[in-house]
Amino acid sequence: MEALIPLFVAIPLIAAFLIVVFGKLFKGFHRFLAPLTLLILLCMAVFEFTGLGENSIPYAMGGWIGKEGLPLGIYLVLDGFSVLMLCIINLIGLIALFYSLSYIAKYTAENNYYALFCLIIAGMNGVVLSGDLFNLFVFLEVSVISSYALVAFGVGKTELEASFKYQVLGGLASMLILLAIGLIYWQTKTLNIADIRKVFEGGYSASFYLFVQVLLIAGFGLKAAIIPFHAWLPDAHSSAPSPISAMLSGVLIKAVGIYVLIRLFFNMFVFSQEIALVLTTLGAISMVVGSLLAIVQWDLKRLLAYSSISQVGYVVMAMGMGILLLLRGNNEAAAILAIGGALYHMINHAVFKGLLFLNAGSLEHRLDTRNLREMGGLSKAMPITSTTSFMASMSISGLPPFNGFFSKLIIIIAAINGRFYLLATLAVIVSIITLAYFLKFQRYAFYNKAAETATQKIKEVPFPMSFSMIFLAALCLALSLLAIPSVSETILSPAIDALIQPEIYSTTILGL
Amino acid sequence: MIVYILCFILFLVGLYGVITRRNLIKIAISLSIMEFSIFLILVLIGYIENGLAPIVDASGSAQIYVDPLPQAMVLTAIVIGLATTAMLMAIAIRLYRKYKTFDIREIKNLRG
Amino acid sequence: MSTIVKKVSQLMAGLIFMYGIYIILHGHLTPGGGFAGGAILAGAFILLILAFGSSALKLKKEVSGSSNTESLAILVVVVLALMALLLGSKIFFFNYLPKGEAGALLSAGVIPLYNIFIGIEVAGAILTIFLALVIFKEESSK
Amino acid sequence: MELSISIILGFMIIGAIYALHAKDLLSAVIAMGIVGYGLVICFLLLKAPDLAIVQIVVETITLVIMVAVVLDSTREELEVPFDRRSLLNRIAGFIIFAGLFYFFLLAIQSLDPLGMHTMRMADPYVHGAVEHTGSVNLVTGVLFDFRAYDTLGEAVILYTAALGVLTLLRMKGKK
Repeated sequence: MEALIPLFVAIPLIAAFLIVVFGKLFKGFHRFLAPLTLLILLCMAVFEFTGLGENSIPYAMGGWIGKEGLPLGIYLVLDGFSVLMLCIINLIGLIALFYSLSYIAKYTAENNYYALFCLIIAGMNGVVLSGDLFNLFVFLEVSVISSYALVAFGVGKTELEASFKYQVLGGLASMLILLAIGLIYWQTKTLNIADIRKVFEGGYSASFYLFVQVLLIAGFGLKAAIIPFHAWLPDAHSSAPSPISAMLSGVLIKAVGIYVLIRLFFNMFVFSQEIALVLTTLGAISMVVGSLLAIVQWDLKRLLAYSSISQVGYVVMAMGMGILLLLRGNNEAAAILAIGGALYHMINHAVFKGLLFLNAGSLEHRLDTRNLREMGGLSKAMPITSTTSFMASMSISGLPPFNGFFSKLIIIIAAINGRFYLLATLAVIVSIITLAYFLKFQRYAFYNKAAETATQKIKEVPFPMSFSMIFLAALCLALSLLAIPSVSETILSPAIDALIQPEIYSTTILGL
Repeated sequence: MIVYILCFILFLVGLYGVITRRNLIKIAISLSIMEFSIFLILVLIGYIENGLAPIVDASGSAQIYVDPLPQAMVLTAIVIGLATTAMLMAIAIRLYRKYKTFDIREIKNLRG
Repeated sequence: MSTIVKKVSQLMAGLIFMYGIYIILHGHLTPGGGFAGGAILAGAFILLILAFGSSALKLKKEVSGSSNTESLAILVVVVLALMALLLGSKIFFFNYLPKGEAGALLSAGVIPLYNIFIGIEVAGAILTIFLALVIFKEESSK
Repeated sequence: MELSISIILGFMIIGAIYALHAKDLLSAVIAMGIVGYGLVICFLLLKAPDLAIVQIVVETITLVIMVAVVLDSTREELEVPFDRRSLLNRIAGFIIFAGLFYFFLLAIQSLDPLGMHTMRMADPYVHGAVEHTGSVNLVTGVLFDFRAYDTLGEAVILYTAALGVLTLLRMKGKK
């Protein structure tokens, strides 16, 4: 059980190295090895998930077990929240990789693509598992540096420009994070997340605490593209190859941005009112502004990218609300509802945004354009793409019976229960705006009178691509089941418990 | 404390460069400068008055050594910095071949 | 470049190369280690390439060689780290070799092995980056 | 100690400002070298010889790469026009920087002054570390034994960068 934990990082690394060496010698080696790796990882993640339950398992790297409650080496921690993230990362990764099998065939240097894909997965798994602040930073860099290269994989003008912008802002974010880590080490003399919390519980100076938290919010906010730190996202996510867009929007901004923010603010810092307010406000602003910016886009993938900003805003806002409610102390049920809604929406967003980007990729694959004005009348020519994208659009705009409806509903109910009436109204309004711009996408791409393009010649995409889309669309329906209390009890509750009871997290590490 | 303040000034100089410069190479330089200032802050944190460099001498007598952990962190960060700079340079030279300039105002999507 | 430059850099590259190997092997005894030594090794190669120059075709062979070398070296590092996990101690990155006498060249368990392979990896990676830039410049200016 | 490092830092700041404002890109790159090599001297003064070696080598290689990129390009930088918008930007920037600086000052008030560092997590990395790891060089002991997992990540980052550069610099993107 715990011996599997380091393999989540080691296996994709080994696969990447093997692909670089042998990919040139044996044709088709990488097309076989990379999906196999992801499949193994997914099976391992599901196995860990079923066996874990409410526990949290620490793993001491190198066998360095601390003495007297002081950690010594690097700890990896597998708890309800991280195992949930592992499942999402490897699932979406597997689907995107399967989709790539035919999508990437038009590019050169395919084996580099698969190697970088394995590295990005290794980096994200490392981030999610890490229980050590600096180690988290190192693996974050692994995943973002490979994503810089993957964004510019097509080496055209727009890709290179987007990648440059992404690199500069990503580099800035890394510097802010590194500075914050340095300051935290200066104050607490330790890097272990649980141990840092122990030191902070013993007291801290308010100005230092606030400064570090602001640095971390700015740093990880840049990685997660919360407004006002979003400048790079529309470019990077729209110009990357579509499976990579699905990876970036679906899981990367969550694994290196939202996950880390949540982990640090719930399990490392002691809650503070100011920061919870800042998070809630930033989330609400991203939610509204992102959707308003999305509605005016004519480039399909830019529209999807802005909608990612908006949907991530929901998650951040619900998390901030959860902290505020926990601090208030008199309404824990609403707090649990808010946090659960945030996690649920995060999973849902990974699935339907991944699906939408894959749809956009199919359209681009057949039409060679991303401009909505140049599409039209494709519902007959590409039935699978059309149906799946309809399901994803309805899901993201929050129509029943799709999963997006339930997660948004939970967030709104939590807001009303917690007496955040303004936020609840905003969430409803943004949901309607979302519906508006996805109807625009549906109408212009599939149901409009055929534009200049001769639609007869356009065929449905090949099997790997259509299969991935169908799978994710089915998942969109299946995830609605999470709204049933007994199902969410087994799947979401361990993650929520891991967050709202930081003592569990601390004692399993420090009590060794 | 004065050294930490000077380090932070160096950090701000780098930040100023990233925000105001309009040249790909200069933006990369500014990022490197920010990195350098953080390296120095980290090593300063680990310094101990009258401490020795963290290499145990053969006699093995008990002595004060400076903190090796920030040094290990900085070593890691230096290599990360090299990786970032290399990637930035690769993109910069590629963009230069396309546009014959390093200036981001001449490059379509990078304005502002 | 002129003959003098070529001769001198040939001599210097040998010395730098020896120094890099020394730094790597003594990583656990003196300042330095895999990273510093590997970068020095790459420096020696870069000096030779700068002095002698080379055609893009020849450099392309070298770049695939250096890329393969670094992949294999880092693969060995991971395998060394996994060894303990597979051998039954269930610990990743366990220092399983005998520690020896502190201060001797052959001591500190697996640390010298890690140093050597990390050194090769770093040298290969830096050389790959440099060669890729040079090849790109030559090919795109045609 | 504090004084000598402050003086070197002063030179580094001047070098950095010059690097940002130099008209010629080559001199900007060289001025960045001043900052990097100044850092090497600081590392030596602060008893970090490992870092000094790595930094001097890495800085040299970075300079070689940067000079190689800059050499056969136009080195002139276009003038930044000065209008009302840029004036407003400057004022806003100045306020943000002053605020950041002020908060940094407030934040570090309560922290240990230079040289008064105590160890919590790092204590076992020094005391008794030689018996545990067998490495006389404590930094190597931390890098390759106590925190070897970090080092693996670091090597992977360099590997990723090399792979990324190879990917970015191929001549044709699509078949």
